[in-house]
Amino acid sequence: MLTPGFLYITGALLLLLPINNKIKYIISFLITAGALIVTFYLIPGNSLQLDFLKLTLIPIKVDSISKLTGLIFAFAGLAAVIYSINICSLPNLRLIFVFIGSALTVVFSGDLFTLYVFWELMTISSSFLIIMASDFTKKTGYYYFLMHVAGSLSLLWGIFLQYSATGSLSLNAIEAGTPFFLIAIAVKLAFVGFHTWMPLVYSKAPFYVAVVLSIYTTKVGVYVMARLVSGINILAYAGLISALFGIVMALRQNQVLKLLSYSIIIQVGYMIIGISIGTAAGISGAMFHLVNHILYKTVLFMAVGVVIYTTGKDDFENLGIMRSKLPVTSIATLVAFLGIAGVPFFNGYMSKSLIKDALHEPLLKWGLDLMSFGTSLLFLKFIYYAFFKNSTMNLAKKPTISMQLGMGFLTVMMILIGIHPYLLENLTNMHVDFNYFEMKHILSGMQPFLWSILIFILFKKYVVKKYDRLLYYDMYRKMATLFVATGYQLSNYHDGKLNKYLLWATTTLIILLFLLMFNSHLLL
Amino acid sequence: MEAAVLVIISPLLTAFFLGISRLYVKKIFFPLVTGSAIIYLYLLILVITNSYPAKVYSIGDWGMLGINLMVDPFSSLFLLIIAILFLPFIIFSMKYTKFIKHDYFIFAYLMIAGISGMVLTADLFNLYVFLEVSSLSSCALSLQKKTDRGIEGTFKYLIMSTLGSFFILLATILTYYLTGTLNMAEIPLAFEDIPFKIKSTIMAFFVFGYALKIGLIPLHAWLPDAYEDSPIPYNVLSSGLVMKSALYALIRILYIMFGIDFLDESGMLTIVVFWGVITFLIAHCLAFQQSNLNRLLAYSSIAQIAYIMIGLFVGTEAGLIAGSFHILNHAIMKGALFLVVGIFNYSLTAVEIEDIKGLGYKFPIISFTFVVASLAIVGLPPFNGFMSKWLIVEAALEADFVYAAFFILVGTFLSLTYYLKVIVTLYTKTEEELLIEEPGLSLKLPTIFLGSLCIVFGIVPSLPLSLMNKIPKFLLDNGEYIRILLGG
Amino acid sequence: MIDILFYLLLLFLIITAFFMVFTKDLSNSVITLPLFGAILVIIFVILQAPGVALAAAIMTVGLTTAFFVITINKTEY
Amino acid sequence: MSRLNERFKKLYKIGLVITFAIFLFFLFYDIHNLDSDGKRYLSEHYISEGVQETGATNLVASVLYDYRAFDTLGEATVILTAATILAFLVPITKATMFGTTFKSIVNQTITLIIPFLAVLGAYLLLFGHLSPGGGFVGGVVLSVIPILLTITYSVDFSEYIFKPAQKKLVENIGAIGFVLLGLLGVFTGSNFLASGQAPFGTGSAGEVFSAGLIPYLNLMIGLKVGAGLAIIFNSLIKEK
Amino acid sequence: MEIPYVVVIILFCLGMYTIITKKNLIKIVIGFTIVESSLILLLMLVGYKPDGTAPILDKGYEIVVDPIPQALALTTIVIGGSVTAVMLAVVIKIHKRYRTLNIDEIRKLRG
Repeated sequence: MLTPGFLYITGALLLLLPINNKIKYIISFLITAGALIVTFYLIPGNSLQLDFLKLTLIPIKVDSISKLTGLIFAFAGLAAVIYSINICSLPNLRLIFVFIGSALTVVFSGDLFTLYVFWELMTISSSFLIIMASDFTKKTGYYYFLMHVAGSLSLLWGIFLQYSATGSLSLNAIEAGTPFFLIAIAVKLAFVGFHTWMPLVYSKAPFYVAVVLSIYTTKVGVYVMARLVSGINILAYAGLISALFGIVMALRQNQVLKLLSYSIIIQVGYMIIGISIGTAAGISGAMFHLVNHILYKTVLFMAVGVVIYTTGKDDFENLGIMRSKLPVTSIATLVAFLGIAGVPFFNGYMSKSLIKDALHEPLLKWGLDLMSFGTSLLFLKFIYYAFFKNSTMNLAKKPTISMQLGMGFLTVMMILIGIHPYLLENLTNMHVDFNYFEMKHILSGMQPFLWSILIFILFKKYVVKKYDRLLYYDMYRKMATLFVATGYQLSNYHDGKLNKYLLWATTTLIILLFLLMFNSHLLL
Repeated sequence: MEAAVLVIISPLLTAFFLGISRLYVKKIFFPLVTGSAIIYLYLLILVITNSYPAKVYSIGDWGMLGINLMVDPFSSLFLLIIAILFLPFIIFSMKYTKFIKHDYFIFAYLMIAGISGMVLTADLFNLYVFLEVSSLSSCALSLQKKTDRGIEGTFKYLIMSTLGSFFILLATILTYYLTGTLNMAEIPLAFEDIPFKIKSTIMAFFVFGYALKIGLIPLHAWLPDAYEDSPIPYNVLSSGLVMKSALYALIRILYIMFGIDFLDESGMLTIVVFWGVITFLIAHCLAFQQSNLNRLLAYSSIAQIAYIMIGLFVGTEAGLIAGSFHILNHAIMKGALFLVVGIFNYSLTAVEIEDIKGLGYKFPIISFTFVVASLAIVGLPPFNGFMSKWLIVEAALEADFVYAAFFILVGTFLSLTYYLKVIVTLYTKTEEELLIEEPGLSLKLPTIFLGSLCIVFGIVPSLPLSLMNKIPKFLLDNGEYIRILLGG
Repeated sequence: MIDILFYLLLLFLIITAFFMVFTKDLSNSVITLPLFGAILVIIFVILQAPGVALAAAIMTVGLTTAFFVITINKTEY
Repeated sequence: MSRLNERFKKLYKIGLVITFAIFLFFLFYDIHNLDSDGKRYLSEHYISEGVQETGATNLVASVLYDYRAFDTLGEATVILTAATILAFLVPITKATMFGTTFKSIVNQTITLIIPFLAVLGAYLLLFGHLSPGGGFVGGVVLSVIPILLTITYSVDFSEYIFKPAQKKLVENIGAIGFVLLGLLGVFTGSNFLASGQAPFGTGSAGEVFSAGLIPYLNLMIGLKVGAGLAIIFNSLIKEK
Repeated sequence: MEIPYVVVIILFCLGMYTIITKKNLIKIVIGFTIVESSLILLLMLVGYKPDGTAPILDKGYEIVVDPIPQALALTTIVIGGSVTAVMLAVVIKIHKRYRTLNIDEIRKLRG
């Protein structure tokens, strides 16, 4: 069976051949479009078995959730590759292909081993993408790699606990080692406390890398969470806290890319809440939100990317160029803004109201409203800079056609979903009994948006402001300092004196003799 | 089964002939070295393919009265490592060695002879003799550069390894005193009615002696010193074979002579697993501090050996398979890493991490090999190191060493910190103009060969594992080994 | 008779060994080495090992001492 | 403070060694109480059958060169390794060791002694299977000849008489000869290093031409050890 | 407990003590020689039988000492001699480079 993930990895191998630009375009287009088509025709219920050592692996297993996620991944992959094909170098394109391929394989994997292997492959390829991208990203890439490997090792440990407790690697229900799975997922989806990599990477890395990473990294975490640890109610509050934290942090940023990355944390909060409810409606709401979020967040990243590409900086001031010089970009940005703010008849609205409808606890409902309010407030700031503030910037470079093409694709899709919200349901047979255009829902969807406009107009000078003191505290760096200091002390003991070394050896001998002579199982 | 003895004899003969050729006929040097390496490879493959069922070769046709050689899957694993590493080593060294070539190759062949002797012999004293051959010639190889640091490191190595040898000899003599025989099959039979305390003390001597040569912390201090200024191709063999051959001897002695039951009863398994955990944690901490590439790789070797020890000493079938697999993988991965460092050293005399800045763009393929091998040694999928670590952790969990399994993962994280440091430096652009002597194909080819094995064994691990699946049969139950040795 | 001699030799062996280790002057301890070896050789003969005694006589007493002397000669000026 | 530290370190080391000694003492005490003499079936076999099986009256030689000849090969290799290391370490420049010149009586005596040494060495080599001695001892005695020459005359003279290259050649030939003699067993349909079991005939015990390959192996080892030790000694002398 | 074994223990531990405490390189090598001698003595004692004769059987003897330890001892002597020679050569080399025999001053390698 042909799987989209392996198609992408084959593409990466094909790109290893010595080829010229034209063939590069053809190969990339064929692979990405092919993967989309293959994903589209996957039939839920199919699976493939493989014997590997003593394990039975299921490298591909399709059901409706994974098909939905796979479709949006493949679609966004097509757009992202088209967007970045002119800008990025050939080695980076290979890495992007491996990254997308492994993300797709994670989505379709049917057992924990395959999941882990490709989860780790995602980490490796994305880290090298960051490290190789430019000279400013070396330390960031180092940080990102370590953090994600720590997360995936936690996943591995969870898998081991699960495997030794149940003896099977199937993806169904997690019985042992839930905390470790949660840590792994938390790192991937940038939960508060594990989020430190995210603003760092998305602001330092070149914009096309940020686009590709923002599509897959956190979303794979959400998908795996839906798969493995759905329905833990307490996590809904955690998601809420994470999102509120994201709002506060995002409002205090001076860089557009950092704002966008904190806003990912907010949006992921929605999905966490949806998944933690555990009902079918909640989970499908979360998955739909995943789809919508990929669409508008990618468009926003792409738009900012165009701005960065044309002006060379990513301050808020530079966004003003959009209105005057970049028509396509500004339309796409507007659509994406309305989507992310949850305005009815745009795509964010459908999934937000789905999640809200599935909630039963008043506190969470209230929190959800607060999150929507915060999000739209956040992006009003964005829009203010882009469209209402005068700017005198000039285009340094024209954006390439392929960039606009990739952005356009996603915008069209967004508008389609917004107008006809049942499109996603029909596509994957995930039916939710929900009328999107009921007055009650439209009103409750509009409320936070209108409030936020009001608040924005009233308190504009507090919101639109350059902050000098940025909150930044990183406990992982403290831990790293501890590790380095320990190593330094230890290496100081190795001062080259042979006498000392011999003394160590003799002491070891005596200890060994004591341990063995007095039969000391119990000591250790 | 004449090939078994020829595996030991042919490198010896090559070394002796090289000694003559050095003085009289210098022209035959090149054909002699390469020709005999190829013949040797053929012999090794012959022995490895015939290794199952296990075979016994009696030297001098004396049966149990004399010395026997035995080929079983565990020893053929080591022959496999020799087969994989030796020809790349020879090809690499031909170009790399700028100093006196003859001596270098004489010692290399002597060392290989000593190691294959250690691996094949089934006699305790013979093991000691071949251990001396291999460690003395290994010292000689690490001395080759004759620099201050090289000599100092060799002296430390010599002192420590001789101290270890004395303890091994003491234990060997005591074993003879107690049992009246040196044959590895008869000793366990005679050992049965020896009191517990005597046995455990003798075992402590064996463990101490070999642990000195393996380099478990805190017996490790000589090891980075010996690596720092020695010829780099030698480091490939040293970390891949010399350390491992001591490990082999330890496993042979503990599992065959003392038996798994005694190991369990005396708490040896618990001790070694705990020791291994301590070792790799400290070694990772120390490796992070190093600025010299050779030292960094040496500390990493210590840590990897600790993983192997944990795998081999959890005392289950899965653990033995996992440990053996990691022995093979570590030899390949560390070989590839050292060869890459060797190329950098050859081209621009780089030894410090700072010196290799920006080389990732100048040597794309070689640097990629480095990346692959280092990710493999860290234990990330889809490379071979991941497979063996997975198996080790699984085995440790199965045998209820949960803390060991957990700390292996912690260690994986710690090892990433310093390997990534090197990789990032490798891919950092620099403005400096580098003086580059272009490495030829004979340097690149062995490196790429080992690097590609990392990927192949990661994707198709069943290839080597089909050999290793038979190992536990001969180690876990020493009855099988004894029966074959006595019956042959 | 031979027993008493044997034990006396063992005593001397230990004394020479201790002298060899604890004397301050390096030359003294190196020159004690052949004495130590010679006592060892006699002990070997008493223990009925003539072959080993011969080898030890030449190796330990002769050559190793010579090596040590050469080393001191090379290093102490 | 540092003095106190030193004192403590020393005490600690002494404590370690004494603890180790106590361990060893208990170990030997236990072993001694065990009475394990009944188990030496291997040596009893050697003693009762060794002479017939190998044809050598010197049982040590029969163990070294027949039953456990492989050990001997390994250990000859160790000498060769050591000699090669020493030869490798020596600089090209020449240096003499002793500043003092001896009186002529010493020189005269040396020239008188050397033939005796040669005869003694040859005897020990060739009669190794009949009497104490053998390859090692004979070789060491032979190596004393160049060493004496070095000591009394000079390195130059000694190396004029026995050229380093020749010594190296002799050493390697000895080693190769040992292996080839071992392979003789393989060619005659037996195993490697077979002499007692090989169809050479062991001869009647007690005669010079008896004991199969043992005398020849003795000779090879003797050449090897002699040349090797001479190389080691001269290299050490030449070391600057 | 026989006294010779005590002698072996004393010699072995004396050698160990020399190796781990003495600062002079040559003293350390002497320590190795002492340990080696003690091991050879141990081998001889292991092989010895009361009232036995040397294992040279040109006449019929009743009790003969064990020949195996003697063969092992020969091997050990030669190996020990070789190792000592190599060590001393390296000591000379070290002295040439570092101009000292004090072990505490020979430490360019550290960390």
